[in-house]
Amino acid sequence: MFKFNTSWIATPIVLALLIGIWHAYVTIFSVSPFILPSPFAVWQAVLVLLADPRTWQHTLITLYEIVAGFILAVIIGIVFGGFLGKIRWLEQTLNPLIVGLQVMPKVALIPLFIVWFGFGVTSKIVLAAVIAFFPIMTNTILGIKSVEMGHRDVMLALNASRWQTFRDVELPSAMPFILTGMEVGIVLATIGAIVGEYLGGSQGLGYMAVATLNAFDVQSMFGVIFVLTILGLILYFLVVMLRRYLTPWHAAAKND
Amino acid sequence: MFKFNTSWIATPIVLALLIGIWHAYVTIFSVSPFILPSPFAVWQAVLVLLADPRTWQHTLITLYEIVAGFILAVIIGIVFGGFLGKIRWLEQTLNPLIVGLQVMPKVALIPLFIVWFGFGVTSKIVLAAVIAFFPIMTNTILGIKSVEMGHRDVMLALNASRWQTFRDVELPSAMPFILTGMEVGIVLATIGAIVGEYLGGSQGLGYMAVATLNAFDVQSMFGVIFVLTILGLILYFLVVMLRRYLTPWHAAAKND
Amino acid sequence: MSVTEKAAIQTTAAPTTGARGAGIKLAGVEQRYGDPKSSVLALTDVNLEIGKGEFLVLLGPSGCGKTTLMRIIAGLLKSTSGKVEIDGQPLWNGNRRNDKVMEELGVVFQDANMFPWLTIEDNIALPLKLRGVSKTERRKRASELCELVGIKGFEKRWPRELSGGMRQRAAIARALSCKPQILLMDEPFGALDAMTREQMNLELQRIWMESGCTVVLVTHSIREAVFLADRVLLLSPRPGRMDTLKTIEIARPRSAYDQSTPEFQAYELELRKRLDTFA
Amino acid sequence: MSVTEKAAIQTTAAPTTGARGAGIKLAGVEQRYGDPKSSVLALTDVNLEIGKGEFLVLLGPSGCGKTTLMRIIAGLLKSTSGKVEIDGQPLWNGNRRNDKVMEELGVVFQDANMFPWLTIEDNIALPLKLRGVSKTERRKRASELCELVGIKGFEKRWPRELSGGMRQRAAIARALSCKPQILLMDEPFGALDAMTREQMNLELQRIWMESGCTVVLVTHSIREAVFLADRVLLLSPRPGRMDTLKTIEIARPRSAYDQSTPEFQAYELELRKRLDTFA
Amino acid sequence: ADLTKMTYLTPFGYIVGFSETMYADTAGIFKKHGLEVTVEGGRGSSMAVQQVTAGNALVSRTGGTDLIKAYAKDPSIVAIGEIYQRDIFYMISSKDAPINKPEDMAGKTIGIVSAAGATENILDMMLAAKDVPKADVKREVVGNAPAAFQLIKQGRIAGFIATNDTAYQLSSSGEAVTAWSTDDVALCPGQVYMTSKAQLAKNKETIAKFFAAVYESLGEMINAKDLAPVLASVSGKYQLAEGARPDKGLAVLQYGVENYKRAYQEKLKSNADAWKSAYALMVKAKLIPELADQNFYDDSARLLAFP
Ligand SMILES: Nc1ncnc2c1ncn2[C@@H]1O[C@H](COP(=O)(O)OP(=O)(O)OP(=O)(O)O)[C@@H](O)[C@H]1O
Ligand SMILES: Nc1ncnc2c1ncn2[C@@H]1O[C@H](COP(=O)(O)OP(=O)(O)OP(=O)(O)O)[C@@H](O)[C@H]1O
Ligand SMILES: [Mg+2]
Ligand SMILES: [Mg+2]
Repeated sequence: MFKFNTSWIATPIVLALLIGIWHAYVTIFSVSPFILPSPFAVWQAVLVLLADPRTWQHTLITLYEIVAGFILAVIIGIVFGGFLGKIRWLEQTLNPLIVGLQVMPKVALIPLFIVWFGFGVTSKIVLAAVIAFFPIMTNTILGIKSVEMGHRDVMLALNASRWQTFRDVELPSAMPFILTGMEVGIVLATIGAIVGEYLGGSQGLGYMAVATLNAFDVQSMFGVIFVLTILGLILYFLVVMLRRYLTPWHAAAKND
Repeated sequence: MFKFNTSWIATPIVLALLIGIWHAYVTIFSVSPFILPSPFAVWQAVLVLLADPRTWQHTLITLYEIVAGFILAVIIGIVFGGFLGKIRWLEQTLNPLIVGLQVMPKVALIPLFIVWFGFGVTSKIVLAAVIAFFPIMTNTILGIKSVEMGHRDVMLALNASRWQTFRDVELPSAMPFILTGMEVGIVLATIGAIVGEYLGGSQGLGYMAVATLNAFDVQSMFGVIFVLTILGLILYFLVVMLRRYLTPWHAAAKND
Repeated sequence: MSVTEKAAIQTTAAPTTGARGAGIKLAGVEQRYGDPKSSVLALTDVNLEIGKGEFLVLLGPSGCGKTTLMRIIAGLLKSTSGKVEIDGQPLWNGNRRNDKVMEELGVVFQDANMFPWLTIEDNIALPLKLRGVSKTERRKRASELCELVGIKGFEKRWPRELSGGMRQRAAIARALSCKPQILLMDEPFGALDAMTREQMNLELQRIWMESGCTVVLVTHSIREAVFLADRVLLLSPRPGRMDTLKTIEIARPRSAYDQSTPEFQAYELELRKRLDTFA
Repeated sequence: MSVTEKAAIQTTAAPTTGARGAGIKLAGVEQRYGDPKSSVLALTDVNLEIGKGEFLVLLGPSGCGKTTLMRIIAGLLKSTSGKVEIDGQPLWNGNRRNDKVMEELGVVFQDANMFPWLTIEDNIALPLKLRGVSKTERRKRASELCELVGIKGFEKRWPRELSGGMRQRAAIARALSCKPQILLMDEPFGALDAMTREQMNLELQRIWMESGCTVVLVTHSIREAVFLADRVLLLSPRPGRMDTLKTIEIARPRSAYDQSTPEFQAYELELRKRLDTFA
Repeated sequence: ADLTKMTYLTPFGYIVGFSETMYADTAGIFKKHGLEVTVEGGRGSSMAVQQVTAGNALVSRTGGTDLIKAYAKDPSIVAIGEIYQRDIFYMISSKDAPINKPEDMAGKTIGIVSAAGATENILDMMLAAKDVPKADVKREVVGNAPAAFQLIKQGRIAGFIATNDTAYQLSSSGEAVTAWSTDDVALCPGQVYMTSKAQLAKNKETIAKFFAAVYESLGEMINAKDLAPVLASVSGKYQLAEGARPDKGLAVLQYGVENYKRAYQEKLKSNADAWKSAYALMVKAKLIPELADQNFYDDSARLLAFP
């Protein structure tokens, strides 16, 4: 990913193309700046934002919420996935509840979250964790179920304890799966934190996005969204890089 | 999943327990019904909703949006995942853009979506598809990369075309992975459709949820959310059932 | 042979070549696969005592249930009926395996089953890790074992960097790492070349004689069976039954030259003839 | 032998037992693994002509590069240097494989590589499916092939329901399904029991003689090599080089009894001696 | 002396329109009155009602019609003083096809800010006031943004109801808009302070101190010759949504201070006529049932502050 390769050239080209289309669309149809500002206006807004130290404060808060929520989701996801992957009746018992929690529109819970966790970062961390946890858990379960029979046999023959089997076989076997879940998870944690900020509190980039929208400053809003997207991308690629370090032996890691 | 087993007893028990805790919490702390109505009040609201034919109309619309968005996401996710899993430079080129699209808070795009696709179902279908597509694509790529080397060798030796290799080896190999992505995807499609309804238009359960909330009819809102959650659960378990039919040979399918 | 000798089998006292190894006792072992209604009988009526320190070889046509029997002895499969005792202790208490008994087993499978995320060294030392042996000690033992099985210098490699035969040798090293009392091997040398295979046979004989452990080995090679075995158990095809139990009375240690003795040839021919009748 | 005969090897005209099979020509083939800096030389200086319809057996110690050479001939690996020609046509045009040449190859791997999502029948008929043969025709052919390799009755099973040996037989059936001009087999019988193995050897000889295809087979068994081969190529260990190329002049068809002739024994001994010097 | 801690929740984030409390905080007026106020940014009426009843916030601010509607569900909340005495909503349409009165809306689609929210209520009340059947007007959620004007141009809607800010934004960006206050048709209490009855009983003195401070803050803003220092003080602590504008929101503040004048003169007094009118229209529009208990507002804390 970070070696020099064609994508270093191709991605910017595709990007430039898309920005070109955007610009042309705005110009040709003379789209109102209240709906879609031109790329240049957005870029201007980004520069203004980056020059403002408060943007950085908000960014740090959002970053903290995402990372904390994500780490929580990873820990809880692997622990739950580990148990549910091994204990079939527990999976079947809790699965509908977990899926229900996942499907349920969290907006309803925000007032409760605020009552429980306050207006600050905690409610957003919880929201990020709740949303990000699901794919990590699902993939952990899949990973554990996909352990090769031969590998299971070896551990059985060695009379390994459940914990040893988990640590030495199931977890590493499931690692490529878990990492894929984490790749989806970090994206969802980002969405979770932002939605949380959208719906309550007065800190973070998500709040900035609503605030600028409410001030009808659409180009600043797109600027905030740009910053958010970059933040999300950086986090995502950090998780992707983890793959190389955690599964150097896996084909999917080699091919990256 | 649909054989008689312990989970048919255990799940209701856990559920009853949770409802008990909810009721106790509401009663003991005398929580305002504006924040969290009692389970009985919510049940009452559900009954009222179910008796109203308009609820069913809204439900059908939401269902249509979710299913259409999900199907779109599955098709696009598998096609993209198929190409990106096989063509390394393309993956590297488009990946940052796709991740960016995923991380980007879609709320900003809703006004645009409405301008482009109108108030109706189309904008929600697009939103559902955009959100659900990502985990399906990611898992398709992982699945294709996880194809056994020996299996690749067989197809190579048979001088199979790229399409044949995809159809006969990569797709079936990746199927357990894709199904896991679809399990996450249907949940996200549900969220996408609902968020879309929340933010624009005047149809669907998501619209009902905001409308009841704005009318301070919190117990009806929880009722709507209950209906939504049940809808989401049904869809999710339909996707889970697909696993049996599509991968009868896979260990994870057998264990279900 | 066979049918007439069968009666004698049960009573034949197991020879006690070694001293330390544990004995195995199988009584009325039967294995069915599949759900009760449409089940397939894979193995039936296995009654066998394997002496402490004995070297028993399982021989038989493909699909006769050798792997199945091996898995039953290894505690990987609870036979649908019958009893297994190791060293006088039942292997199963109801549905729980007897942990103490399991400690004494080392198993080599038909596939190498190396863990791709561990280096060869760590793969070999895994059983030691599970028993809480320190890292330095594990390293030391792994490198000794690599030398023993002839893959010295590959300690730090990933399994995918080794050829199939080398991986199988690593699997043998792994099974030996805990100095098991009972070594169960399911066609361990199937993936090795002829030369290494002969070497490994000699090596195995030496290890077995030194350690005095009990060995049960599955093979397709009649020559290998005669060369290694105290007794050879021939299984008949589906459902697998004990067909012939032949004691090989060639003095130990046996060398490669013993293979050309008429005595050796006679054993080989006898077994081959019996095998041929299954066709 | 070997060193002195080596010069003669290049000029030895390949015998032309069959008529229809395609010939293979290797010139200066060399294979390095790993990135350019720290690469390992696995195989070097392979110059060989395999005649149309010839039966060539590759023999050599573990890790000497037999699989590597096989993969090069099968077009699965582009050798780091050297040329491969099939029937006068280069296998590679730059970095593209020559499709027409590939059509003539059938490959059996060391592992069965059955696709777990296809029944045995569908696994065997897969090559036919890729060539657009109709479903009924495929079914028919698959059932014939199952009978040929001795797994009749298992057509509708999943691969996981078969024993290792049965899966390998299915793999052979798969490779035969397209009636290839060149059959490449990497230790195809390693997982079979002795008896089936001998049967399969006879079967393979018959199929080969009937079809007149060219066969390249990797084995660990010297006996198998001598029994099947027109010529045996012995590879020396790392880096793999052509050590000995021995023509086996025993009349066809060969029967199991031929194995006990002094002539057969002499070939076997000669190869074994040479192999032993590699230790 | 020990400061009394309390939380105030704004209707929606930190915008210039809510600067009376933010300025009272940054100018140290709350402290002068013995209060330590945390000003949290809210997200609309439902959050205001929810957090006030939960006791997370002592006081919040919401629209009068919202309060009546919530009161109809659960009379545990109460208005305690008015801050804007006119409703802040405007009916916006294009000059080319203007909507000048409720009758013009019949058979058209009208944009609203949120489903069943304040704007939809006001729409219904306006229609009820002129006896236009509810069903004759289709509505779509378009949000509170000038962007909705684009939908008028596209012909997707005929007009929309939004806040005065939106109207101001559109006209100042040169769009050909027709905009009029909904109060002209449906008189309602504008923005009111509210709390729960339980908290009012328990913390009346704290609320009185809060009112006194807000009153002082309003006075300072209204009497200031130059509002720039006021804005600078507020935006020193609170990142105002309008802060990204070239004038940092000064024009919005100048415009907003006008709205404060009546509340300042009447010391946040509730306007009984507006409450009566709003209640009658809401009943007529079938937004609420007829209520026996119509004690929507309670001026006791205000009277304690301004005897
Ligand atoms: N898990 C299973 N489910 C159903 N049938 C099975 C299973 N495992 C083995 N069998 C059947 O049981 C019989 C014995 O199988 P087993 O693997 O023990 O044979 P084997 O002697 O080891 O064969 P090989 O020499 O080919 O490895 C075979 O007929 C096989 O088809
Ligand atoms: N992908 C690879 N990367 C690096 N080294 C490899 C790779 N494949 C094979 N080798 C090395 O090349 C050499 C030849 O390997 P190859 O698999 O061809 O041997 P072989 O003769 O088939 O052995 P065996 O009889 O054990 O199957 C070995 O030393 C092996 O370690
Ligand atoms: Mg077996
Ligand atoms: Mg090999």
